[in-house]
Amino acid sequence: MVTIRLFAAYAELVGCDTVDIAVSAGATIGELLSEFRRQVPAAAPLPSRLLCAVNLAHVLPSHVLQPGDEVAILPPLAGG
Amino acid sequence: MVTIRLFAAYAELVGCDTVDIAVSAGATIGELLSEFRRQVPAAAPLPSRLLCAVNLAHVLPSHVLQPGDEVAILPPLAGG
Amino acid sequence: MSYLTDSPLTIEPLLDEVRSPERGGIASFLGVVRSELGGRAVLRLEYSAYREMAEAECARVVAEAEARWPVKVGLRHRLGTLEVGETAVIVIAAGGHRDEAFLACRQVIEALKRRVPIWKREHYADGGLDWVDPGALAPEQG
Amino acid sequence: MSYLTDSPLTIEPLLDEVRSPERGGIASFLGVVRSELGGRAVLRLEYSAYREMAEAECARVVAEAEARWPVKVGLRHRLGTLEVGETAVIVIAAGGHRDEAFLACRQVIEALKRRVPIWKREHYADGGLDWVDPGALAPEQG
Repeated sequence: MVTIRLFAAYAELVGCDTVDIAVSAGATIGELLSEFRRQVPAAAPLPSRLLCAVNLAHVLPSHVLQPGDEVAILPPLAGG
Repeated sequence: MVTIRLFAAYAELVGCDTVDIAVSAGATIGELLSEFRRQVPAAAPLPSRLLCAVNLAHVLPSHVLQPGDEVAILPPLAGG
Repeated sequence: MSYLTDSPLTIEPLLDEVRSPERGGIASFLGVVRSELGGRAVLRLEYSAYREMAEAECARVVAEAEARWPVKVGLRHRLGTLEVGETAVIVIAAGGHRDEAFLACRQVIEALKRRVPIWKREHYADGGLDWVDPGALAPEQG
Repeated sequence: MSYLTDSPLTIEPLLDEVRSPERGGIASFLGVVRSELGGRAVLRLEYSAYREMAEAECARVVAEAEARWPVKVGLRHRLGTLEVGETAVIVIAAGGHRDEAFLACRQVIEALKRRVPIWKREHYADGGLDWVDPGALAPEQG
């Protein structure tokens, strides 16, 4: 089970700040996102490419998850 | 007769803030500088290329002087 | 030390953090809430962040600039509600000479906008409210 | 309004002169008296100018930058005796976006150094005293 944190526009769209997703051990971020879209119907309006972070750093979809990772999906950044 | 203003290192070298130089009407800045070097022995240590201004603006040696012009010889600029 | 703050930003305290007798050139950038975006009149902005990651990413951005150029970098981003004209971000790069100060300052603000997880919602004069997506704007906007 | 001053420089008053709700990007540069030049320890600097021409040339430099980019430029140069660490010059360019702000700010400080008749004499820790000739230094100095 992985907990995904959501922020800003995406938290509003999905309607919550965190969602728990069941994935098998050794899954990649790309696989987690597929599961997320399947298990959470409210995620449908999200764009096809999603920016993700693991343990407070940007990662690619090929990133392999480890137990205890902090995962986040980030809406388009707009700082500054 | 043209009055030349001197500043900073050049005023120190020459030993004065202004020098009066006799030049014919219609002389250029280049001709004025030649006269300046001839009439003022203390100007000998000045470099061969001198930055000049007329009426508060940079000019080239080919600039033709008009009666009443304010002429200045500027040491290497070092603002900032 | 925190790169994020909920209080109004002023440049002098951050300048004092990076000044030193060896650093003769100090370049800085202030990002200020503009009164219009994409032709719509803006009243105020609400900035929010993934705070833990934003702090970590700001630290990486600063460390990268300080490793690449001989500069000391100061960086602060404000969160919360900002009125038009208020300062949202300040970047300062202090170096021995102006070349490295300008280059590092520019690099840090570009990296912040590209990498640090901060978001803003604009409140428009016409009553609308939108999350800002810089990628959806004209290239030179933002 | 004068571009030259005999008083200590601070950035906030000059920022206030150029800020406006349409100007979301503000780039600035501060030139600070460094503690060494060409390997010699500096105690203080004496700045002097051909004041009337320096004012006129600063006005031209600012006008040229404001004509080339959609920015408002603030510029102040201090004259007189400055201790190490004191600010000698401040350039600020405020524009709608950061591109023009950075470009205009850089352009103005480069033009000032190249064109405005200001001179400085450095007092060294070893008791020496020299007029500074930036052209005689290594290219990236000054």
